[in-house]
Parts: sequence; structure tokens; C-alpha cells
Amino acid sequence: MNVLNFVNAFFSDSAHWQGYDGIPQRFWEHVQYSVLALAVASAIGLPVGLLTGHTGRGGNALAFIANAARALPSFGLLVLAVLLIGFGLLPVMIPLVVLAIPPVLVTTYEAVRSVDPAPVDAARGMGMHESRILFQVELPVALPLVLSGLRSAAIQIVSTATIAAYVSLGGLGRYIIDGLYQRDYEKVVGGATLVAVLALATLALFWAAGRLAVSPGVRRR
Amino acid sequence: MSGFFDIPSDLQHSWAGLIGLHMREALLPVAAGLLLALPLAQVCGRFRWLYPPVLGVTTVLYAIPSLAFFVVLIDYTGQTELTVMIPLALYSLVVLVPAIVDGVRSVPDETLAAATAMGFGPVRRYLQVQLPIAAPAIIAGLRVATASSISLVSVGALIGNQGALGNLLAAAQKYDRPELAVNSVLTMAALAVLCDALLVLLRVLLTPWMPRGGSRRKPAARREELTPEGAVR
Amino acid sequence: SSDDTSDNPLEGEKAETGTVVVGSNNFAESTLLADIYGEALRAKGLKVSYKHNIGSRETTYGLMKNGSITVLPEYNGSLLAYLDPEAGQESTEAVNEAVKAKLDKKLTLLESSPAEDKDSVSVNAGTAKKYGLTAESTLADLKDIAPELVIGGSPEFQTRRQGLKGLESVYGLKFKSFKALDAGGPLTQAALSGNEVQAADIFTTDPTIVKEKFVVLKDPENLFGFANVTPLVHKDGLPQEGVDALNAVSAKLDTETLLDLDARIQLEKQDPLDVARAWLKSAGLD
Amino acid sequence: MIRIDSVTKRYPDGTVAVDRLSLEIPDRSITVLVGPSGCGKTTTLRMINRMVEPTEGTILLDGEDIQRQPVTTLRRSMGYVIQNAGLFQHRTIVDNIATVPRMLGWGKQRARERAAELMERVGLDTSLAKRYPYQLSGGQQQRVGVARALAADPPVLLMDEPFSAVDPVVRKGLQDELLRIQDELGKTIVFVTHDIDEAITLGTMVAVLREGGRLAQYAPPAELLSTPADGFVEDFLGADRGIRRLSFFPSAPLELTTDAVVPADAPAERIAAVRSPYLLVTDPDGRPLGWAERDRPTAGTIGTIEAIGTGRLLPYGRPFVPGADSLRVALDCAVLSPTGWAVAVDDEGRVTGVVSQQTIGEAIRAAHSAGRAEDEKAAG
Amino acid sequence: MIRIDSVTKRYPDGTVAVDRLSLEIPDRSITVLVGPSGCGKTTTLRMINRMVEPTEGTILLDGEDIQRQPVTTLRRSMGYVIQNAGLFQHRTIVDNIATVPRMLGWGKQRARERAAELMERVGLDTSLAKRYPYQLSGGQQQRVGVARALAADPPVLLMDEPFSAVDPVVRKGLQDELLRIQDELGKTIVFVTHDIDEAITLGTMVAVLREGGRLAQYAPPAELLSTPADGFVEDFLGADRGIRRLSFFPSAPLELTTDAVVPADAPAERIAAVRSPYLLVTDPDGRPLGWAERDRPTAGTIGTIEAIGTGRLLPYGRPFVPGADSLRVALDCAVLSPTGWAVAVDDEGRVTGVVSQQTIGEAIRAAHSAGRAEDEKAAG
Ligand SMILES: Nc1ncnc2c1ncn2[C@@H]1O[C@H](COP(=O)(O)OP(=O)(O)OP(=O)(O)O)[C@@H](O)[C@H]1O
Ligand SMILES: Nc1ncnc2c1ncn2[C@@H]1O[C@H](COP(=O)(O)OP(=O)(O)OP(=O)(O)O)[C@@H](O)[C@H]1O
Ligand SMILES: [Mg+2]
Ligand SMILES: [Mg+2]
Repeated sequence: MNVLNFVNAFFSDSAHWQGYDGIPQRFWEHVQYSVLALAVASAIGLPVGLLTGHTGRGGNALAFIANAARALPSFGLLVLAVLLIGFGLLPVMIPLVVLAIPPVLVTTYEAVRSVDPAPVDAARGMGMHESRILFQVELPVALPLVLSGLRSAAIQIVSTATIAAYVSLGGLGRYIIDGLYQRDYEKVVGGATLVAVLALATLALFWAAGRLAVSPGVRRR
Repeated sequence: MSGFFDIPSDLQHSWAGLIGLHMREALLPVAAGLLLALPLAQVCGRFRWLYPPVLGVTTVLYAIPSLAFFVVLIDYTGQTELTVMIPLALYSLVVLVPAIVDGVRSVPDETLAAATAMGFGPVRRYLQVQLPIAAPAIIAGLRVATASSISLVSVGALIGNQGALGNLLAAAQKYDRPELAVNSVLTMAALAVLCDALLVLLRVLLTPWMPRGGSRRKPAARREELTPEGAVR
Repeated sequence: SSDDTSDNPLEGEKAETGTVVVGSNNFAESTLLADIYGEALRAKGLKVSYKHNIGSRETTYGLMKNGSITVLPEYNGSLLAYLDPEAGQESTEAVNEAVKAKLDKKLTLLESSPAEDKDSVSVNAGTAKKYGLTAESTLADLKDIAPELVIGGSPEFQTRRQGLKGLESVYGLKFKSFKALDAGGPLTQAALSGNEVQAADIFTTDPTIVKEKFVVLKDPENLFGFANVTPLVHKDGLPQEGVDALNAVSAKLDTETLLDLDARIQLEKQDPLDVARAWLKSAGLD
Repeated sequence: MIRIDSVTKRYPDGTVAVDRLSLEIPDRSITVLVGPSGCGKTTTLRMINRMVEPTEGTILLDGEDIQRQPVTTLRRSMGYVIQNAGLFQHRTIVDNIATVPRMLGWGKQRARERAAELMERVGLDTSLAKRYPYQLSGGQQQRVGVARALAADPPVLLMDEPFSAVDPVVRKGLQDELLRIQDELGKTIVFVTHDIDEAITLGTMVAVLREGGRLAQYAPPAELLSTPADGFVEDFLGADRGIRRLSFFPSAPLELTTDAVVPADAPAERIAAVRSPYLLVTDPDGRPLGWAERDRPTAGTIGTIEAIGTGRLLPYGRPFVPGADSLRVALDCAVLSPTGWAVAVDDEGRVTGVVSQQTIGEAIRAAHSAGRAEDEKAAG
Repeated sequence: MIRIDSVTKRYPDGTVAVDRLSLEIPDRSITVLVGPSGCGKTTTLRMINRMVEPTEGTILLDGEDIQRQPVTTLRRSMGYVIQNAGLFQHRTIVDNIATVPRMLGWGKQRARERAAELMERVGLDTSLAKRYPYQLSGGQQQRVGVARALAADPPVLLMDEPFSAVDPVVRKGLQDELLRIQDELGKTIVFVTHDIDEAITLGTMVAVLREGGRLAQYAPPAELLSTPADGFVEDFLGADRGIRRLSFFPSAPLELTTDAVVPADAPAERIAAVRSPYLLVTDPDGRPLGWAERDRPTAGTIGTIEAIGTGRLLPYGRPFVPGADSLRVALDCAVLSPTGWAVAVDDEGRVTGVVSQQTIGEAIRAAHSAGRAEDEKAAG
């Protein structure tokens, strides 16, 4: 019953390392789903968050939308989407994107809102255009928080993308669902471990992105 | 028999019954999480070096898919509600611990110094000064944890009818009745929104001391909007 | 993978003494059969409670053993394949004997009904046309085609003998890949009709076979063996009048009837419990 | 009396915040700690109520080592007021003020009554009692902070830059309020500020600290201004030392002349009798109107001062009140006056005499030598 | 010249922040807007660079309505400095300063050179160029803010309480720096503060605003001090008006006496020849040592001043530099001196003479009447 034994057994079985059901393939599928979902969520959440954060208008509407989106259960959305749309990537992307939008949107909005108004004021007083103020003054300062929103979304996506397996797609969730029905704990624990590893890798990635993209003046280091 | 509220007999509950079940499975873990998080956060606040590792551990826990949790737990707790509720309680920790720690830390140094100087002991100071002032942050955390919990209960359907309203999703597939899935999703969303509204109300009741409305420029007013981003799945 | 679950604390809520707990797996027919058993028992004045949608056999068997469930609708051959993957299957009786021999001492099979619902490998109309497969084709005919086909089935199909393993060892079939779906449920039906998979594990009582013009491949080697609907019961939990009631049900239930009842649920969207009660009434078993 | 005895505070990171500091803080007076940022003022103050423990040295309260008593008892016997008041934002004003009494076990009713009493004492309308801190202005919050510190009537009050976050006008009001309260209640107040003006306004004794927490000078403000111990203190005191020091000399001893004060309707003889070159013209009630130049004929007859109507009187600047104002005010009035004479008035604003800048200068010198004589007596 | 012409600003919520304000802001000088909190200073300033649009009235820049030009062009022609500097924390100091030049399309190299030049101009070491704002002290940050505003050499500089967040000592330094920069560059500066002292120190013209954004008085600081328009302005100016006004009178015209200045090693005859009751004793270089009393024998012979060695000389207080210091400093020195005489020194600190408080008083009166005469000439 030792979880570590399962992990060990799972990873030392060479059959788990090759083929369409092998770890590399499933891992790669999982990464693909996650990146796609995060990209879509960012494409929606970032511009809206930046804009509303910059103007300060629409914050209440935004909070409402974000809370409503939070209230939608991912698993439910998935099942519903499959029933209504059928198979494919789309029904999986819907819950993942809905899941990721609130953190991206709200954090981006908050990040821009909470930028010290003084430099913004100074920039405006210098005759900077609004778009320039947003991208050259507010965004660089808001970046750590924006990244943290993206990170939070990414981790949730990575963890939740396992549901893709429930509707017969691949990804690391495959091991968990299959393990459940086959009553094969090695697979469940192995799959969960892989998800956790991917989550940690995501954390590391965002940490590195933060180091690279955030100005030392903002990091204060 | 194919109506919106016609629940298949094998779920053995009426719609209202499922709602009651769902609320129990969703809210008890949050309550338990809060009870656990309070002392944990206090310890993290006390020994600051402990906070980063605790955050790390909770983040990893939080990355583990709920289904995997359920499956592993079945062996210990059987196919019961408990199996669903334990992971949910753990997930709520991930949101609540940072919310409480940050909330408690957000108490201005001056206020703390004033309390200390008045002869407040550590316990009294925590209970009478830090905790009340952290209340908005804690409730913000509870809001996220509750929404998340309500959503996650549904995954319990996969381990054998333990998903309350989520069982409707399984039934929708089994009998090819999409309206059941719609019912499930909408009901869960409505419950989440309702709980959220109740928590906001609670916050308003608990914090008559917070500036309202027009004074959004003050930093204190900003805090409430800053919901921690935690384990919403 | 884990037959030996006796030390698992799969306790669940232990059945209340005197109450018969009827369980079911997570597909519609299982629910229907459980309802039929349960209502038939109830008609005999027994206290009945249900535990539906539990999951795969891998899970339900454990719950049977520890007494959480008293009665479970089973399919004799499939159960045998689970208990003894290598066992051959010659006849319903032989299968039942073999099962009883392998069963946990606390469990037993009651009488099988003539109604049969087997796993099968079916291909969709397009595939059948492409490779010239007909209702007369057998699994052996897939030998050369299989590497070009994606096969779908429940996740457990992948590891069971009455699944990929047996298909390979008995017929030498190696499919291109396996797609995990559900236990012959809507996912599988949709995947097969949408050509997501070209072959799938479909239950022979599935009304969509007719509707979607799926071609069920014959199984000359009896890999999927016999699948007579048979109640699996816990010896301590069921009084004699219960045994009699279930045997009476088995006697009346045939494949025709099962097909009809399934269609009522799946196609006409009737509630399984209503369907069960109606049939019991019409069969004079209530 | 609080006695700080050769106290050193070294923080764990090695910073020496306070370095062998010794101070005797007299009872029932305001002792101000002043110095540049980071010179250890806050650290010193907090060592008194043991929010910071000294690394070396002892602090005695009424002769007893403060380490001897339980820390909460010690703290409850000392009020503590800080910048931005440090109010409990989650409690109403009245509950904020009643905090310590409640902690000491007073009944709710009694604590609230006490709070209401204190609100009045610090100049807050009791209608604010049920408000929350965010509903108050900075100055009002600061008053609540003072009231809260006074609530349990502690003998000692520690104040750490309490007024530095409010604007200068409000600040002045708070300082006056504090002096008034101190007059009434006679607490032992230790007050930290980095504003030397505030130190001089409030302090009975002023301790000037320098970087590294070393004492540069400890003296009454007048002495600080007259004889700064070294260049550091002198720089810190800034310009105007001399004039500011005059605040400590009363204007009462000034000899007033009434000869040049003439009512507007005075007879010509009266005016002719004036010897000084300027005449201070008053209205019938004796309030000053302005200066007329004796040798410079105004529009009308020389005899009666017709200047009044013509508005050609010279402005008299501002008057001073001999009993209440200091020599500084008198000198300012003299300097402001185009004639060099300052106008003295009584409480009602009626002229009691005029005094020349020269006379004021003599008074200043006299005050100086009196001070010196005292110093010499003390030294000898 | 900036001309604010009957401008009113009403915010959407109904607050009238500025009420029919008219001001003429002269070129190449510092115009200060001062007044209590909320009186519309910031609003007025921001209307000049159109960060706030007036509800009524017009603002003319060199005769042209500012509404006529594109808003960004207008803003780029005006430097803007605010409290806490408002630096871009993600950019280095040099990049902060180079912001506007870069926006105007200057090359990177040229913009950086310009930035380095400006850092020197505002008194910042160029070694700080690569630092980030958080690595600077408040005063340094404020200097960067000024440099940044000056970067594109705009003719106009708008400053909104730029120095109010730094401590008094640093603030003094920044004010001096600003005056020096203004001397060198001759910008048109509009400066907002709520500190009347700062207004008087910096302003060529001072506009005192009152609640509701109405102009109370607009005058040069000396005039403000001598003749406040009404009670509001008088209250706002506070005490010491007279003495502060002396800052505007130079001490150069004071007649110095050298008779009483005696080197420590002077022969007895020289000492005997002194008529005044006090002698200022200097060292061989001519630097002051202290006062000796002629009629009070010191420890040694009367003839040679043995007092020096015995330390019994009276302190001479602080000296003033006739060319550089104002009458205010001279008076302060006199008042501080126990003898009532102020000591004048040259740049090197060598005594150039002494002057009595009485003489200073006469100089003050003379300055007054000179001012009056000018006023009359202006009026007549
Ligand atoms: N907890 C601490 N750990 C390390 N150093 C400290 C700590 N608290 C204060 N210091 C340092 O001790 C010195 C004195 O600090 P303190 O707060 O007493 O100064 P202060 O005079 O009150 O200054 P200010 O006017 O800025 O309030 C400073 O150099 C400060 O950085
Ligand atoms: N955006 C706005 N909407 C409504 N009222 C405003 C707004 N900005 C300023 N006010 C109000 O206009 C008045 C003048 O504000 P302004 O900021 O110009 O004052 P100020 O003189 O700069 O004050 P301070 O010294 O506090 O900076 C105040 O009563 C203020 O509350
Ligand atoms: Mg301090
Ligand atoms: Mg302002």
C-alpha cells in the first residue's frame, strides 16, 4: 500500500516508456493541451485585464464575470461539452479555458490597478500616449503579478487537463482514469506523480521567466 | 421521464436531495480546511522560515488531480463521501493558508505595535486584533475555496455515485440525456454564486469598519477585491 | 491486476442486517438489471437498497466479497474471464461451474438466464465497407487489417483477457492503438460512429448496433465466451425466498426481452426503474 | 522618574541602534528625543516599555529595574502613541479608547464613560464615538490615539512621532492640545520627533541624538538654542537660533511707554507733547489704528490727526500681549512695524503701551545675562 | 508667459476645486501656489498641462490657448515633477532621465549623455546612473525626478509638492538646489506646496489659495509678509512674519564698527582705546574668539586679554556674512549674542566688524521706508 512503491513500480516498468500509451507520448500530449488552453485563456484574459486595469473601468463587471466563471464546474462543463459537441479537443479546451480565465483576468486587472499611480501620473504628465503608459510603465511593474496569475492558471490547467482522459483523449490523465477502471494503483499514482512533476516544471519555468522578464528594479534584487 | 428535473432513479435522490448532498460534500471540507488552516497559518506566521516550504507542499498537493486523490483514498476510506471530502479539505488548505497568513501579515505594523504596547499578550493579540483585521482576506480565501469545492465534488461521480450533482453528469452520459448535464452545471454554478454572495454578505456584516463605496482609492478598500488565486478547478 | 483485495478495507457502509443491497456497474443495462432484481426481491417482501454505478468489475467484486453488496447482476463468462483469464468456455453450465469453483467462498452464482449480452468487437459501417467485412466475418478476418485500425473500449478492456490481451493471444490481432472510452456506453458508440475508432468493444444488446449499422464480428474461438445474465450473490445476505425470486427472474429473461428493455431506456429515455417494474409486472413477477 | 543607565542596543544584524545612552527623564514633564532618521529614537523609546530589550545597561522606573515586573503590567502602566495613531481599524472610536480599561477588567459601561470623558479631553466631539477610524481625518485619528493611551490613566506616556503624518496646521493644533493636556494631567511624557521645532515647542528637556544612537546633548530647549554642545547640534538646530530662543523669555518685564499713544480725537496739546517721532493713534476704545509721523504733516491740521480718515496712517503690524507673549513675539512686532516700535495690547486688544526695538534689545541682553548669572551660580 | 484666465474647475461630483482663478505667471521665475489641503493647487497645476481640463475659462501659453495644441506636444514642452518623484521603478536612473528625450526620438547615446549631464546638474553622482530607483534615498530620487523633468529642456516646469515627502534637512538641500538650477537655467516654474515657508523661500511670486480654489492673494513673498491681504492670509503666514520678512533685506548696507574688534595679542593701549563696553577678541588670523567685558577685569592684567586662556570669554554666538546673509541673519546673530552685537565675518570667517542690535534696527526701519517709498511711487 505504499505510495512510493507504486511510484517505483510504475516508473521502472519499461512498458510504460514506449508506444502510444508510453510516458513520453502522454506527457507530450498533456503539455500540448496545457499550452493550448493557457494560450487561449491568455489571449482572452490578458488584453481584457490590461485594458480594464489601465482604465480602471469595468472592474466590478470583471469581478462578476470571473466569479461566475469560477462557479462553473470543469468536469461538468466537460461532460456537457462532449454531449453537445461530441468528441475532439474543443470540448476539453472549453472547461480548461473557462478555468484559466478568472486567475489570468483578475490578477492582470489587479496587477495593473495596483501599480503605484505616481509614475503613471508622471508618465502622463510627460506626454506619453496611453498605450505607451500601459506597456512601458504599468506592465513592467505589474509583470510579476501578471506572471503569478498566469502561473496559477497554468498549474490549475496542468492539474485539470487530466479530465481530457475521461473523454478518451490522451494526456497524463489517461493513467489515472485507466488505473481507476483497471484497479491499477501503480498507474494512478504514477500518473499523479507525473502531473505533479509537470506542475513543478511549470513553476520552475515561470520562475525563470520572472527572472528574465522582470526588471531588477521591480524585483528589488 | 426526460424532463429537466427528472432525476434517474439510480441516483436515489431527488434534485433537492442532490443539492443538499452536494452542499454537505462541498462545504464540510471547507469548514474543516479552515479549522486546520488557522493553526497552520499561525505557525507559519510565527516561524517565517516555515511558510515557503508549507507553500511548496501545498502547491504540490494542489497540483495532484482530484481524481487521483479519490482513487488512492478509496483503499482507505472506501467508496464514501469521506473519500471525496478529504482531498477537498486539503485543496482548501492551499487557498486558505496563504489567505490567512497574508491577511494576518497585512495588519499594519503600527496597529500591532500599539497592541503590544498596550500589554496585549500574543494570544489575545492574535484573536482580538490580527484575526478580525484579517477577516476580509480570509473570507476572500473562503470564497475561492468554496467555489472550487463545489465544482470539485462533481468529480466524485467517477468513483461511484459520490459526486452528488456530479452524478447527474454521469447519468447524462449513460442515458444520453444532455439536459441532465445542463441541469448539473447550472445548479452547481447557481450554488457557487449563492455561496459566494453569502460570503460577501458575511464579510460586510463582519467588517463594518471597512470603507465602502466611493473610497476605492484607499488601499484598505482594495484588499477585498484581491482574491487569492488558488485551487479553482 | 489486483484480484487479491481481501485485505483492502473496502468497507463502505456495511449492509444493515436484513437489508439486501443490490449493486450495479456503471452502464445502463447493469442499472436496469439491478433494478429488476431489486424490485423482484422487494415484491417478495424483502428490504432492499441500491448501490448503483459503482464502476468496473474490478471494483464491484471487492465490494461483493466484503459484503457491502449482496446482489449484483453479472455476466457469467465475463466473470469467469475476470476470475480465471485462462479458462476455456464451453457451455453456460460449464462456465457457471468454473465460476463457482473460483468464486470467493462467501459468494455464489444463482441460475443464469438465457439472456445474453456479450462483449464484442464491432466495426463501424465505413470500415466494414472498406475492408469488405460482413455479418459473417470473424475476428480472425481482422488479422491483416488490425494494424490499421484503432480500437476503442473501456479502460479495463485494455488489460483484460476478454479484451486486447485475448484478441492478441487468441486471434493474433495487434491494433494500431487503443482508445480508452467507456464500457460500451455513449462514448464508445459516438467514437465508433464518428470513426474516432474503427473497431470497438460493443455489447451485443446495444440498440445502437442496429441504428448505426455496426458490424459485429463473430467470435469463433469464444474469446468473449458466454455472457448470460446471472445474479452474483453473497451467501449470507440473501434468504431463500430471495434466491427463488431471482431464479424466477432469470427464467423469464431472454435476450429478446433484454434488447427491448435496453432500447426503452437508451432510445426512449425511460427510467430504468420504471422499465424494470413494468417488465416485472408484465412477467407476473411483482 | 525614568532612568536610562548606560543602555546599548545591538540588533541581531549588528546594527548598533543605541550606544551607551544615559538619560534621566524627570517626572511630570515632557522629555523629547530628537535626531536625524535612524539615530535610535524609536529603539530608545521602545526599550522603555520593553518592546525592545536592551543589549546592555538597565532602565529604572522609579528606582526599580523594569526587567523586574511582568511585561504586560509594565506596558499597561505606559500609554503609547504612534504615527498614524495605530488605531484598531476594526473597532469603533469609543472601543478603541476603552481597550486598556477593558483589559484591566473594567465594566463595559464604566470603560465607555471613561472613553467619552477622554474624547472631550482631547478635543473630540463625542458624536464621533460610534465611528470607525477610517471615517476620521488624520488629526482626529491622532487625537483618538492620545485618548486611548490616556485611558487607564497611566503615569507615563510614550509618544513616537505621533504628529508627523498630519499637515502643519493640524499639527500645530495637536501640539497645543498636548501641552494643555500635560498641564492638566501632569504625565511623564517621552516624546520622539525628528522635527527640532516640535522638540523645542514641546520639550521640558530635549535629548539630541546623533547617528549610531549616541547622545549629543541633553538640555532644556533654551539652553540648547543658546549653547549648542557642538557643530552637530548647532547644524541640527538650524538658523534663527537666537530668535527662536527668545520664545523662552517673557515679554512682561518690557518697559512700555504710553507717551506716544494718542487717541484719534486727542486735543492738539496732547499731540504736541509727544516727544517720539511717531504717534500710535487709537480709536475711542483704545484699539490701535496705525502710526502717524509727527514730523510729516498729514492731509489735515497737524493738531488733530486727520490722517485717520485718509488712510494715510502707517500700518502698526501686529500687536503683542505682554503677559502672554514672549520676547520673540515682541521683537517680531517691532521688526514688522515700520516705526520699529512694537504695540502692546491687553487681552481685549486695547493698547497698553508701545516699546521700541532698542528697549527690546536691552531686555534681551538682560535676559541673557540673567541666564548667564544663573549658569555661573550653578557652576560655582 | 502662462496666463490663467478666469478658470473654473468643477469635478463631475460637483466639487468646485478651482473658482474663477486668474493668474499671470511670469517667465523665468518661480511662481508658487500655496494653500491648505484641498484648496485646488494640484487641480490648477494640472490644468496647465491639461491633465485636468478646465470647466470654464482659458489658459494661455505665450498668448496662445493651450487647447489649440495637441496635448502630448504641450506636455512634452513642460516638465512635471511630483511627490515621491514618481520614478519608473523598472528603469535605471539614467533611463528614467532619458525618457522624454527618447520619446522625442533622440538616439540612445545622445539621450544617455544628456541624462548624465543632468545628473550632475541636479547634484547626483553619475556613478548612480545604473542603479534602480529603489536603491536611492528619497532625496536622491527627488533629484532624479527633477532631472527627468529637465531632460528635454522644456521651458516650463510644473512641480507638485515635490519635496514634501523628504525630511526637513534633505528638503532644505533640495530647495537650495532648485534655486541654483533656476538661476542657471531660468525656467518658468510653477511650484505647488502647502508649506508657506517653502513658498516664501522659493517663490518669486506666491499665490495663496483658499478653500474652494479662490485666490486669496498673489504677491511677491516680501509683500505677502508685510501686507497680508486679509486675516486668512495672515493666519496662514503664521507668527514671525516680521522676522521672516527680513530675509528679503540684504545685510550689506549695515555700517560695521571695527573699533571694538581686538586681536588677543593686542597691546594694552589698543584695548584702553576701545569705547564700547565689550571687546570682540580675535585670534591672530582674525577669527572671532569671544567677547570680553571691558569693565569686568578678567583673571589677568587688564591690558592684555588673559581671559582667552581662562575660557572666560563670552560666546560670540554665530557670525554673519554681510554680502551673503540677510538682515534676518544679522538680527538673529545680534539677538543670540550676549552683548547684543552681531559679529560680521568674511567668507573665510575673519571678522570684518561688529554691529549693534540698535544699528540693525535702524537698518530695518530704513529698509521699511525704502519699501514704502517704492510702494508709494508705484501707487502714485
Ligand atoms: N529590528 C531591527 N533590526 C535591525 N536593525 C534595526 C531594527 N530596527 C531598527 N534598526 C536599525 O537601528 C537604527 C535605529 O533605528 P530606529 O528605528 O530606532 O531609528 P529612529 O531614530 O526611530 O529613526 P526614524 O526617525 O527613521 O524613525 C537604524 O539604523 C535602523 O535601521
Ligand atoms: N477627480 C476628482 N473628482 C472629484 N473631486 C476631486 C477630484 N480631484 C480633486 N478633487 C477635489 O477637488 C478639491 C481640490 O483638490 P486638489 O487635489 O486640487 O487639492 P490640493 O490643493 O492639491 O490639495 P492637497 O494639498 O491635499 O494636495 C478637493 O476638495 C478634492 O477633494
Ligand atoms: Mg522611529
Ligand atoms: Mg495636491
